[in-house]
Order: sequence, then structure tokens, then C-alpha cells
Amino acid sequence: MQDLTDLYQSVILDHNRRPRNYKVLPAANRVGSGNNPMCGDQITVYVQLDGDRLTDVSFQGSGCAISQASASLMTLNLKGKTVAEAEAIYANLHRMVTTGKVDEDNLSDLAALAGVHQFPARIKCATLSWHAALNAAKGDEKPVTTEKPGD
Amino acid sequence: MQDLTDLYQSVILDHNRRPRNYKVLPAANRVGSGNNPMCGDQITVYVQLDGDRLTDVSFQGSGCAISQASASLMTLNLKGKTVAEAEAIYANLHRMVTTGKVDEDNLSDLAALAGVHQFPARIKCATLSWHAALNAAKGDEKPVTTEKPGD
Amino acid sequence: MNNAWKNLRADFPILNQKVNGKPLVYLDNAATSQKPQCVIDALTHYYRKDNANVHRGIHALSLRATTGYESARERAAKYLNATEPGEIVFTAGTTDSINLVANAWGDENLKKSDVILLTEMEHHSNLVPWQLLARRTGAKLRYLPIVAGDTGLLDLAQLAKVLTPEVKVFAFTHVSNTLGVINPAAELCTAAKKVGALTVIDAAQSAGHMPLDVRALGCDFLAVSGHKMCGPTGVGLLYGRKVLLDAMPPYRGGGSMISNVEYFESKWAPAPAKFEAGTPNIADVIAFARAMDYLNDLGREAIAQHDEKLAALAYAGLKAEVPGIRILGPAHHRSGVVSFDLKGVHAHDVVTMADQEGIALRGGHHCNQPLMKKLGLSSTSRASFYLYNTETEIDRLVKALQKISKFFAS
Amino acid sequence: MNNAWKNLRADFPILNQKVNGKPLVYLDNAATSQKPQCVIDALTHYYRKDNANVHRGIHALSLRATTGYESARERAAKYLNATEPGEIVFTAGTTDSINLVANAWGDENLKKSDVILLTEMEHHSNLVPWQLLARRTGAKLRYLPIVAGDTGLLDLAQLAKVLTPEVKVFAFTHVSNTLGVINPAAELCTAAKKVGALTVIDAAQSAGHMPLDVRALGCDFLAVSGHKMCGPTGVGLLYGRKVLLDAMPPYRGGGSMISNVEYFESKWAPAPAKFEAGTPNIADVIAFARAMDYLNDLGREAIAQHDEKLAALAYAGLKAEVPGIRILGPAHHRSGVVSFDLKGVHAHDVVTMADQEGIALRGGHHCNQPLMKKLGLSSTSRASFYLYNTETEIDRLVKALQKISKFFAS
Ligand SMILES: Cc1ncc(COP(=O)(O)O)c(C=O)c1O
Ligand SMILES: Cc1ncc(COP(=O)(O)O)c(C=O)c1O
Repeated sequence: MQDLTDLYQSVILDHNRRPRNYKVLPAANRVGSGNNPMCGDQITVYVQLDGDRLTDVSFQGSGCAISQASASLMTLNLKGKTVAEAEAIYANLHRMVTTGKVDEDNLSDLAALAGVHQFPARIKCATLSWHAALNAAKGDEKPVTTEKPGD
Repeated sequence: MQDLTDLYQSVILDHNRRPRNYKVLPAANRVGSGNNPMCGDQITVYVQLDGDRLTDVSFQGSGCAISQASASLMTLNLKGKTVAEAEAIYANLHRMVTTGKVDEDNLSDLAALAGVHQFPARIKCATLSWHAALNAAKGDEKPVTTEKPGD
Repeated sequence: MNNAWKNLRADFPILNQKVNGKPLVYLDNAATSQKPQCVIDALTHYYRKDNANVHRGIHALSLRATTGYESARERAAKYLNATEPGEIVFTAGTTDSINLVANAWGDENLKKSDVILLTEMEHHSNLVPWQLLARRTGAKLRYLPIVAGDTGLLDLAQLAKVLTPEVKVFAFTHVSNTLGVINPAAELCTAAKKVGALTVIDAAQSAGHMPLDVRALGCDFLAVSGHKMCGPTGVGLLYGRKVLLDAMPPYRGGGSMISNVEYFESKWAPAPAKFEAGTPNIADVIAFARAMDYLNDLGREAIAQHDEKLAALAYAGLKAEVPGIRILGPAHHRSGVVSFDLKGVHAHDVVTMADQEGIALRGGHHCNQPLMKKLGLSSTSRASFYLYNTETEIDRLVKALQKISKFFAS
Repeated sequence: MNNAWKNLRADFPILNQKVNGKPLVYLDNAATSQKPQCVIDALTHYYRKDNANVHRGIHALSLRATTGYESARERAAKYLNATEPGEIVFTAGTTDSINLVANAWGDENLKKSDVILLTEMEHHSNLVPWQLLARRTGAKLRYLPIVAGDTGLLDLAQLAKVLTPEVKVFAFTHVSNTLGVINPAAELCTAAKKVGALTVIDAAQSAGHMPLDVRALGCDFLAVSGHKMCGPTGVGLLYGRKVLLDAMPPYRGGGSMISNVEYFESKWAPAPAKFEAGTPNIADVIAFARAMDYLNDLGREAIAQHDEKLAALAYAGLKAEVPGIRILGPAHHRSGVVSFDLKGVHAHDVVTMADQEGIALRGGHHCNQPLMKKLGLSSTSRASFYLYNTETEIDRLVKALQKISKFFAS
């Protein structure tokens, strides 16, 4: 199971076991949700938006280790960022999980998700929470679903 | 076109060109109709039934040489027969057009249709008018169609 | 087991490959089965020798195609012990077959005060078409529950309470694709008949796995998918009692289902043509019949025994060797479907890890969302067996799950 | 014509056979086309290497199957120049595609005072579904007539009269399967748009025969059959503009078309999944895309020119050499479909005789009963050409018809 340690790095296993910011955010003024109808993953993301800044982010839901860890890492990485910054971080993440290329200039704990690119079926798992969060931040609270073309 | 002269014997060509009893029968008390929805053949058979005897039979319609000739020959062969006799004649005809076996004891001009058995797609053409006539004689005036399983 | 079972794995070329460096162990048979070479050959033979449109043609190829197509109908009728070939409608699969009944029979026969009875373990394919029908007609949906706990057996004690005279149709699955439960189909049909309800059996998981006799079952309709029983994708069938098919309006409009068309009205062909609008899936229907012949050659009772043996082995092995596993479905008398939940490990993680070992499992809700919710789960992992699976493969499954459970526990 | 045309007949194994002792001349292409070996290989490769159910699986085979299936959707979108793959719904064929629109779009959007506009040359598949819809909704059917005589051209002078603001949908065939007429599809779509009517193009006879660009045509929906364009039986597609597909309710209920299912209600997946209930026809969809690649390699403009050349030859040859022949359709600018009536000889007799010469023709109403009646015919014989037909074959056709006409005249 060599490749699996790429996918399930200890950071991932840790965030899966002890997801950070796994809670309802009482001060949230935006809520996003996402689901992967094909496997039953469901996620709700709470965003406290102040102007165009995400002052706090949390989530709840169920899903595989990748989706749980990605959501947990997301809450840490988006907190305090502007919507534009959040989108840039997601763009980097998306490139990384689809190509495996890690942006050496912007290294962060998100690099733990780089192994996902070897498992194309799991890319949806890594991006679901991010879609929900960004859509919510941008004012689109329609549930996201992995069935939409593109991730 | 050798086999074709088996199928299109001169009797057939003759009955096709000059169908006998091709008319409405004013004295008819039974009318049957049949169609072959897949090719557009249509036939109406008029029967004058007296007790259980077919005292006269005629037909009208359009179809291929086989169906026209078979209908024409039918009017000649059924005239004057009882329903039971008509059924027996049809049973012979059916055997002949499906197996090619001619009943040597009951030879008639219907033997011209024996070649049909080499052309399975044309069996329906040869039997359509007979179904319509026998059903009508037996009191079932529902249109017959070649789409019913069995011919 | 007869001679056809010898060297049976060699009949399935796809099994002879490695996945992630390990010999493939294909345990996703409830989703779709693999195809023996004879079925693949039936397709290539058709396209290389006989291909033509059916019914409307009288040239040589068209006759061959038509003969092949109608012979398939005859063999399908025999396979299910239908009264006549005219009781077999070829469709695109189980989902299409059930929609056919819900539309053609349902819209014509249901009204507001009627009840549609289903069970709590239905696949979305035998659930959503009835929800749509209920919405169109105002009829009510009702469910026969499963018993509490994880066996997933139908709660037959409740049957008399839910199967009341308002029930006009009772649609249920023969074998659950998630629980492995084999329902007492004949008994349910008898009970339905007593209140005058028609029965629709979803046989997607049983038709290729055991002897099946529609007259012995006493059902009115029965839906089957070819791809789950060694046949090609895109083809299936609906069995319907002839008097019911004859009385039903058509499903889709188009060529071949008509007897006469005018610009402003049309008349329909008799069943089964009435329900087969357009050019049918000729090649796949012919190959589907070849698959039925193949299963008959192996012996369908032998297949059922083989499935049951593997399921029992897997059930016992997983239970004994894998800590924290929760196995759904009954311990005995089950089909070759074993779903389980590994404590603290999501099904997708299980499937990805098993795939690294060359083992094909399925993870998710298995088109059984409401049942999952009822069982307090969002997804399960599922291993499902078929005639080409072996005891050695069950060993590999059990070992892989030990490893996975260890990996996540560490 | 590029290199792909060299040795092209060798791509089609079925052509290399004798029928009734003569080399097969397959001229029944409007009914169904033959398949190149690469399409047959796509099927066998899939079943021998990659077969698994799509979408719901994450093991290796399932990923391969899903990738193949979705790649087919992308290629189909490119083939038709759709805006995005999500505008392609895979169906069982043209008939299924048209029924999808008539049901999912039609029931939701039509009311009693609305009009459905068709043309007098529609195939039963683009006629009966609208009759059924009219019956369900109370909307009225109306027809754009053809001009008097045998050219079969649409009477465009009548268009403004029939295409009134009450028309909510205008469904017409791109190419007539009986007359060989090529309709001015873009012009008809522009006219429809002006009165706010949606357009549905039946492209069964055009999709494999000429360049096709849904955006240039400006249509709202377009229906295609795989089997008429070198693809397998049992598969086709519906192109639909994305906003329309998104707004439509589902067609059939079942697995894969849902986003959430509860016992008493469900939510739908976005298009195109919403319209693809149940296990799709995976293998045939993949092989269908291979057929599109094959046609692209040959060049679709070149195919159109080849068809037209053969049709012109056949038209001229039959007219000059066969006494008593009546040829339907226009003399020029026509597709490779030539229907004719031989005075005093029924189409079935023509076809049976041609078959003795190894020539596959079709005889009958070609699923065009009302048109036949309008032309004063009950059936015609039809020769229809495709990329593998040759000028020599047209010679043999003309010679055979001379012989047949002589036989019956004698
Ligand atoms: C013009 C036209 N429309 C529709 C169809 C129906 O196509 P299918 O039978 O593949 O559904 C055909 C072919 O039969 C056709 O020629
Ligand atoms: C019990 C059951 N019913 C219905 C179906 C639907 O079959 P299909 O997807 O072939 O239409 C399946 C398989 O997915 C099934 O397992």
C-alpha cells in the first residue's frame, strides 16, 4: 500500500480523526452546503463574512477521510482571508489535486492533499467543501453537487 | 433468378395481374380485414355465409403479388365450402407455405404457392387474406394483423 | 456442478488482468457482471455477418436479424417460464422496465384514493418511478417496513396492515442489492392477489443468480437487466402477463409500435410490439439471449448455491477477522451481496484501499438512500459475488479488510 | 477524399459476403448502417478490459468505464458543435430522444390553446410522440405541407401561414428517410424563433451523412440514432440547449438521475444526469463515440458529396433504364435515399427479387404511412446509400431493376 501513504498522509489521517472547526458557527451569516450524490457525502459550511473578508469558517458533515480532512484544512486556510484571496488559494489547491504540482512558493499544510491527483475519483472529495464555502461567500447559497460538470 | 420462378409461378403472376372475385360482395353478411403494418398491405374480404357454408367470397385491397394471388385463389377455393372444410384447406395451405410439402392427395391450384416456403418473409403475405376470411366466417370481424405472433 | 464450470474463469477474458500490480478480484457484481467470451462473440458475429434493421425488411440480412431478435424473445420467455414470447418486452434495463409499467399501466389505472405499496429496501429504480406516478395521479405511497436491526428482513408481521384493498400495485425487489436479503416473492404475490393488487417484481439482482419462474412466483410484471447477468449493457426486459400488456396503452411513440398512422391519430400494434418503439437494441438483445443460454448451461440452481457459499464464507470471515466491522443483512439464506460498515472508516476510503490490492468493491449508498438513512448510515462498502468468484478471492478480501482496518486504527 | 477512404470497404467486414450466391450490395442504409471493425473493436475492448458500472464506482475498472463514457459525451458535443458536454443526453436512439422532449418538455409546457407544428414528411418517430402529447395536453397538431407532385419539397410558401404565434414547438426532420429531401433546417429554425417556438430536429438521417452544427442550425433540440451512423444498435443522443435541459423535469425515474431520495420525495440531479436514469448503455455509448471519430476521419463533407453523387447516379440510371418507374424526391440536391414505385409491381416483390441478386433494398411504408397515403401509394421500394457503396453497385441496382421490370411485364 505504498501509494496509499501518498494519499492518506498523516496530516490527512489526523484531520480526519480530529477535524478542526467541526461545529455550527453561531455568528455565520453565510451557509453553504454540498453533496456527492453518488456516494452520500454531505457537508455544510458556515462562513462569517465581514465585508469581503471571511472572518471565520466552520463545517459539519460526513464523508471520506479526504473530504473531511480537506474541509478541516480549509477552515484553517480561509479564516481571515478576503474572497479574492480565498479564490486564489482554491485555484492553487485545484491545480495541485488535479496535476500533483505543489506550488513551492506557497507551501502550506494543504500540500498534504497533493497525493489526491493520483486518484482521480477522489478529486471531487477534496474540492466539495471548497465549492460550498466559496459559493456561500459569493452569495450563492444553492447546494453544490459534484454532479455539476467540472470541479 | 431461378428460385424466383418457384415463387412467382405463372399461376401467381396471372392471379396477380387479373385477380378473381376482386370486388365488393353486395350479399356479404361477414366482412373481414387484414393488414401488414410493416409493409402496408391491406385487404378486405367479403363472405356470404349461409348457415356454416361460405356461399360466396370476394376481396379487395392492395399488396404484393403473393398476397393478391393468394387472396384471389382463396376466393375460388373457399366458395361453397363449410367453415370446417375451409379451415382444413387453410391448414393444408399453411403447412405447404411453411414446409414446402404439397399434399399430393389434395392437389389444387393452391400448389402454386408452395414456393413461398423458401421465402419466410413472404409467408405472412400468403396467409393474410385467409386469416381475415376465416375469422370473419367464424364471427370475429376484428381486423387481423400480421403482427400477431403466429401466422 | 457440471462440466461447464470447469475452466469457467477462462470464459471471462476481463478477469485475466492485474490492477495496481495485483491480479484483479472483481467483487462489484451487484453493480454489473462481467461477460463471457460467448456473449462478446454473439455481438461481433452479429455486426460482422447479420446486421440489419428488423421487422420491416425482407432482404437476407434483415431476415437473419429478425430471426435472431425474435429467437431471443422466445429464449427469454423460456428462461422465465412465461406463457408465451409475447409476454416479453425488450427494454433498456430494469429501470426502463419499471418506468414502463409505472407509466403505461400506472397512469391509466391509478386514481387519488389508490395506494402504491413498496418496501423500505427498494432501489431508487423501483422507488422514484412510483413517486413520479404518485405525483401525477395523486395516489399515495406506502411502505412495508423492514424489521429493526441489521438483518434487513421484511417485517412480514406488518404485511396485513399495509396490504389493504386500497393497494392497487405492490412493487418489491426480489433480492436487495444492499442487504443481500432474498424476499419471499411468491408469498408476497399471493398476499397481493388476495387484495386485488398487481405485483411488480424487481428481479435485477435475482434473474441471473437463481432459477426464476414467473408462473410459480405468480407475479404480474417482472423487470430484468441484461448487464447484471452476463449480458451487454443497454438491454433488459419486462415480463408482463399478456392480458395486462394487451390492455395497456403504449409507452413511447414511434416506428414499429403502430398498426396504422394518420396525421391526426394512430392505432397501436399488439403487445409486445406496442412497447418497443423505434429500432430496438438488436445486437444487445441477441447477445442477452446468449447470456441466458450460458447461465442455463451452468445451471441456475448451481449458480445460486455458489453465490450463497461465497457469501457465507465472506460473512463469517469478515465477522471473525475484521475488528469494528458491521455487516448488513441476514447471516444465512442470502444472496451473494455483502455490505458492511467499518467503524471510523468511510466507504470511499475502504474502496480506494481495496483497489490498491486489486480488489474491486463498491462504496456509497448503492441507490438505496432512504434505506441507508433508516439504518443510520450514509454509505457502506459492498462486496458482491458471482459465478466466477472463488474462495481464494474471499480470502484476499478478508485479508485486505484486516489491513485497511489496521491502517486506519494506527 | 483523404487517405481514410482508401480500402474503406475493408473496414466493414460484413460487406465481404455473398447473398444468394452474389456479392452483397447493401443498399438499406437509411434503415441501419453497417459498422466498421474499429467500432466492433471498441465494444470488444470494453468488455474484455474495462467493463464496470459508471459514476458510482471508484475502483480501477469503474474509473476506466466512467472516463470512457464521459469522454464519449465530450466527443459527441464536439461532433455537433454543442456549447458543452452537458448538452448531450445519451438515449436509446432517435425515437427515445424525441419521446424525451415530448414528455419532459412537452407535458410541462403545453396547454390546450397551443399548437405543435410538424411537417407532412415526418417519420412515425417524430409524429406519434407528438400525437400522444397532444392527446395528453389538449394542444393541437398542425402540418407544414409538401408541394404537390413527387419532389416532396416542403411548401415554404405556406410556412408563414402555419407558423403562427400559437405554435410552441416545431419538430421536423432534417432529411427525409423516404424522399431524400434535405430540408432547410437553419431557415426553419430562424422562422420558428421569430414566433417564439422551440425547434426539434430529427437528425436520424443527417447526423452521419453531413457536417452538422447545432449552433449554426440554431435549433433547441436535435435527435440522433447511433446505429444509422456506423454506431451500435440501442444508443443515440439528444442534444438540448442547456437552459432548456436545466429547466425540464426528469423523463424516467431511477438511479443516477437523483441528487437526494427520501421515501416520499426526491430531488433531481442536474442535466444531463437527470435524463439518464439507470445503468446507461455504457459499451454502446463508447462505441458510438468511436463511430463519430471514424466519420470525422473520413470527413463529413466528403461523405455528403459521396452520398449525393451516388444518389444522382441512381436517380439518372433508374429513370433512363427502367420503364414504368416513378422516383420520389427531388432530382438534385438530395441525400443518398432513393425511393421509387415500379408500375404494377409491389415493393415486396421488388425487394424479394433484388435480394435474389444479392441486393438489399427496403420495401414498405418506411414508417411514413401518412406521407405514403398523401402520395397515393401504399408502399415504395427504397435504395439508400452510404460511404461504402460504389458506382459499380449502382450499376448492379439499375440492371436488377431492369430485369425485375421485364419479369413482371412478360
Ligand atoms: C427520419 C427518421 N426519424 C426517426 C427514425 C427513428 O430512428 P430509431 O428507429 O433509430 O429510433 C428514423 C429511422 O428509422 C428515421 O429515418
Ligand atoms: C435491486 C435493483 N433494482 C434495480 C436496479 C437498476 O438496474 P439498471 O440500472 O440496470 O436499470 C439495480 C441495479 O442497479 C438493482 O440492484
